[in-house]
Amino acid sequence: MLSIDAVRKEFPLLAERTIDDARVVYLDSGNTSQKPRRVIDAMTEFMETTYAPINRSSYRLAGEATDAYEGGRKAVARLINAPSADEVIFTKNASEALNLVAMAWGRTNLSAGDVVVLTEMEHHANIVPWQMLAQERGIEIRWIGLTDDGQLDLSNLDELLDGAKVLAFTAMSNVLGTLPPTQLLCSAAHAVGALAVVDACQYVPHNVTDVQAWDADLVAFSSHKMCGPTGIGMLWGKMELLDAMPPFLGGGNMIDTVTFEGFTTAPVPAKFEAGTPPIVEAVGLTAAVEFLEELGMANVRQHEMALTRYALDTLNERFGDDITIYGPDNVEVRGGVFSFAFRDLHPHDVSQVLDETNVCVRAGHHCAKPLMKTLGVQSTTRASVYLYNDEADIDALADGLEGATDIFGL
Amino acid sequence: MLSIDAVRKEFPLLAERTIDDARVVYLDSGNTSQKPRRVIDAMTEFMETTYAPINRSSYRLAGEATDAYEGGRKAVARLINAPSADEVIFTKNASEALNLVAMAWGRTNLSAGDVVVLTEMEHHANIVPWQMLAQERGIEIRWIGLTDDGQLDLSNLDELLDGAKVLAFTAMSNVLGTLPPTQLLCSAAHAVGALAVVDACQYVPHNVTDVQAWDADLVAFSSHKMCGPTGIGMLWGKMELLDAMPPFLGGGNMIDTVTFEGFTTAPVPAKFEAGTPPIVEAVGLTAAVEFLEELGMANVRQHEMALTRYALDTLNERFGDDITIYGPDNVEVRGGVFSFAFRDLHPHDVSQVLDETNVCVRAGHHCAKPLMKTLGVQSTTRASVYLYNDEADIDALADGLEGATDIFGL
Amino acid sequence: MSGLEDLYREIILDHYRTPRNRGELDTPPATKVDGHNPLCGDEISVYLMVEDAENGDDAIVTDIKIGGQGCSISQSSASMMTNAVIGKRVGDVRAVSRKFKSLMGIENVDLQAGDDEVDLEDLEALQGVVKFPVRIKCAVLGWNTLSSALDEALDPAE
Amino acid sequence: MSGLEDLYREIILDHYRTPRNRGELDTPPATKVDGHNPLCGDEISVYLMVEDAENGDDAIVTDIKIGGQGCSISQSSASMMTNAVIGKRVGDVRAVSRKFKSLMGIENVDLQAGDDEVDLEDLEALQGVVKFPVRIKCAVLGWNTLSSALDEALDPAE
Ligand SMILES: Cc1ncc(COP(=O)(O)O)c(C=O)c1O
Ligand SMILES: Cc1ncc(COP(=O)(O)O)c(C=O)c1O
Repeated sequence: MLSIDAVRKEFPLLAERTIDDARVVYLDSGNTSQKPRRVIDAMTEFMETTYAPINRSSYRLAGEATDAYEGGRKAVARLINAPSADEVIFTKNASEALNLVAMAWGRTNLSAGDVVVLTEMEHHANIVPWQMLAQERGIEIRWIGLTDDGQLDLSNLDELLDGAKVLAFTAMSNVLGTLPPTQLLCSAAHAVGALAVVDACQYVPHNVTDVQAWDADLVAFSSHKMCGPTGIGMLWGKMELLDAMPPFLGGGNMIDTVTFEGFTTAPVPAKFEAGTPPIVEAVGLTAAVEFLEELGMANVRQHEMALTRYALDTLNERFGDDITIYGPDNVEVRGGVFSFAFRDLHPHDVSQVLDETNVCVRAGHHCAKPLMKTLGVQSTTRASVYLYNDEADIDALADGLEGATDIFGL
Repeated sequence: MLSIDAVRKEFPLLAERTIDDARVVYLDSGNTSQKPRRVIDAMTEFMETTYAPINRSSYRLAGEATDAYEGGRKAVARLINAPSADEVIFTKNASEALNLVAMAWGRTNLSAGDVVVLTEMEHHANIVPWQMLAQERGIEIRWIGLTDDGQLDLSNLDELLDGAKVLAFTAMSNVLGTLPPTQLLCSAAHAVGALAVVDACQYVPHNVTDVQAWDADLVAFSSHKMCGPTGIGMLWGKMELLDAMPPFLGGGNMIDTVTFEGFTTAPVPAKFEAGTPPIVEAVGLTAAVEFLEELGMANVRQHEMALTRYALDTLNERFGDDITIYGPDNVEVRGGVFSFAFRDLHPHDVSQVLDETNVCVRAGHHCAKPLMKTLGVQSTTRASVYLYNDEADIDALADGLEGATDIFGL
Repeated sequence: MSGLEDLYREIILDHYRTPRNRGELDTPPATKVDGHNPLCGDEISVYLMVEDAENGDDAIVTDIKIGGQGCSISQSSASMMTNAVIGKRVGDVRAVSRKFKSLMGIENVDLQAGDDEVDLEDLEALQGVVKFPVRIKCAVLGWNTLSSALDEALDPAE
Repeated sequence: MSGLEDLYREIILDHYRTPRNRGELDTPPATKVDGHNPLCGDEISVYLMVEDAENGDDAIVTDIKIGGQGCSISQSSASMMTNAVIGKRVGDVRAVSRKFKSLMGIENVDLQAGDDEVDLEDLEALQGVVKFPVRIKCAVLGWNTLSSALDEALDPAE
């Protein structure tokens, strides 16, 4: 198990920052995570001692920098059990990775009438790129619906997948916490010859990830949600797919040669990394992966399962009918993301009142407006936990909620 | 004038890093620049005390982070004299900015047979996106050639621009150092109703930039070349143009609303910033801009002009016919980038020998292969200076070259 | 709890609990425009009646009603807005709007001569919002929607 | 200057100054493949004669010539390569190639049983290159081009 006191000491903002003389109770990690000391230090030290261009210059300093950057690829490959580090492409965030898939793979392989299947609990990042493609070339989008407890309704999966070319789905909902059966969905997609695209933004930071066990085709995720820096995201893909895809952005580094007449592309991963990449960020990400590996992702998951159980029980016991928590109750099929409605209060006001005791949660549609429609709400309040949260944080959330009605007197 | 001793002390890598017990003579800033202490510190401090999501959550910490991120936009707008900070879009690098232009503006406004005019000294980042568009929809690319001394040959400009829809050009060549007449080119473009797109990657870090005086339409540049962090680039554009352009990448933050049926877009700049942006990077960039403002860009340019004169004279005097330096000799129309051929030595070998005395230069085609063709070479050795370089660095370069033939005995 | 009290002044909570001019108007003759906050999904509908629209800035806002849902800030701001504009000249409504947006710290507001003297009355109570960038969008949601409604009412052809 | 001496061993400079097997072969019967290094623009042409191509791994490399330009590392590596492959079985050439690439620290080289015993001879001198990631690409340029040439020579239909 994790020792949260020890873990939290590694996060300067959580250990030292105060607002109104009190510590910050950070419950917004589904949005973005805090950064441990060693990630900050790795970036600092790299900029102080080793910063140089990568892949372009041949002096020793540039060699050191190139090795450090490529080290990030290896670390990420290890974390998700990718067969080869060359299959890891660095993007600016997960959204770029998903756009890359929709644009580079989609433009090549999809035409009018082709079917892409999504789920009703996708993040906008896994919806809008496909809708842009739909605008451009008239593909059809079908949606996997939800059961009452916020799981995917797979009863008509065969029907939805019939004739589909792509199944793109989240491995964990950023609103409901739901963990869909990733392996099953990948194999269902393959059974009809469809591509299996996984949005693993919320999954990789919190679980043991094995892209080979999933047998996924393309997997997108973000550094900033897994203790790493902003400015870097990842697309992992099967080499033969990446190889066959045209480039996405054009420019330096992604070319084999350029003449006045045209260009040819470099091998993967360079083919998808136009321009100067996030060099310092890859170094910070390496430190983040090493941090996660030392804690052990199985331990992280175990800790969060226990905390999720505690949170669901605490909130339901203390607030009964005054609170509606969306998503499954079974912690085996959900992660530590709690979206809820509280009395008649608007989520913005709930979040504002919680902020008064430094409890940081998100209020809004969480970039999942179609899901809000399915839930029949305009927005929710969302608390989300990570490896540095403990029961005291959940208690602080509950205490904050306790005071909320006093103010509004509704 | 700049006091280089004082300036260099602010750059930890230059002040403190040693290889073989000697300091690093960094002459590869055309590639990427070193980072001053205050940029590193700003990023560190932000991650330690203020890191949070931006634009999404309403607690105070998120408010602080949002203000810090938006502060980056204001700083950049100031630096280039943009009319409004909302016209500054953060991308991952300059390459993404140029792809955005070619794809979002180009796909909307260009069709088969339309003409895009480039120059023979463009970086691949301002060539390949247009060639991708040419592949996709058959636009025609025309090239402005060069004079013998590496300036743009504008003798047939009218002819080249005849019927053109876009003129996209670099404000400073990353190979020759040439500074084309930006204002003249923008007005020539506008005279035929063409869009004026400026690749200002090499210009903004080294000169006083005034996008309004240029009357440019869209201008791309990169943080990492101007003392700022990697992972963030900029596109500035006239608001009415940006307003009329469709989005580029889809996802969170760039939407107004999303339904199962489709989406509408947020106002500029959010429209072009899908997903979690480079938050920490924007904070570092703010510090970089403040650093440049304190030094004064006019002083930076003056220092580099003097250093350029010194470099051209030193190299020519010491090596005579053994060296060929490409580009103009007049420092009024060139910056501190020196590409050269040295005796019969291959640039890789020159760079390797220089590395032995820690002189860091780049050898290769510098992401400008068409220009190499025009110059009639396969590659060059390139030394490039910045605000932290001085005459001693140039002397070190010359000393290093002195030893080069000994080894190869050619 | 000073920050919170500064934000949720009693007058704001009063407008939130008992919103003024809630409801609908028949369209036509009224103009209806929907607005929403892309960050949280809040939605608002502004129903606007303008008399003598052809008079431009001298036309009169004779009635306004608010529909939709939102948080205490967006709802109270819209409620106070209705009080501040009913019966006013369009030119004066625009001045209040500019003054209020500049109170909210919105940049690029083209303040005009005379705007200084505009009295925001109850709306002054919303100034605590400035400290919360995300909530500023809530406070101005009604006002931005009203702007569109005014444009549409004065130039229905557009 | 220890690092540099380690890189530019005398044998390397010798192959650079006096490259072996430079020139061209008639195509056909020879196979010609061009390779280049995307990072620096260096180009190389490999002309390859294989006898009894239908024998696959048992076919014999009877002649090889090198054209193009490059730095001391790419040129000397290609020159040494020609010496290492002339007269050898295709299967043995592939083994040398694997062994050399693994010496260069290239990952994903599928070393096979027996590769251990391959003697790289002069090519061992290139091991100093490993410390310079960008130069590794120079050292293997000729070898990658040779690989393509072998594939083409053995299966011209492809
Ligand atoms: C002139 C020019 N344009 C574009 C670029 C591309 O910039 P980035 O690598 O930041 O995308 C560079 C730098 O590599 C450059 O020098
Ligand atoms: C499920 C999911 N997908 C995609 C994203 C987008 O990630 P990013 O903002 O890093 O592009 C997020 C996070 O915002 C997410 O939670």
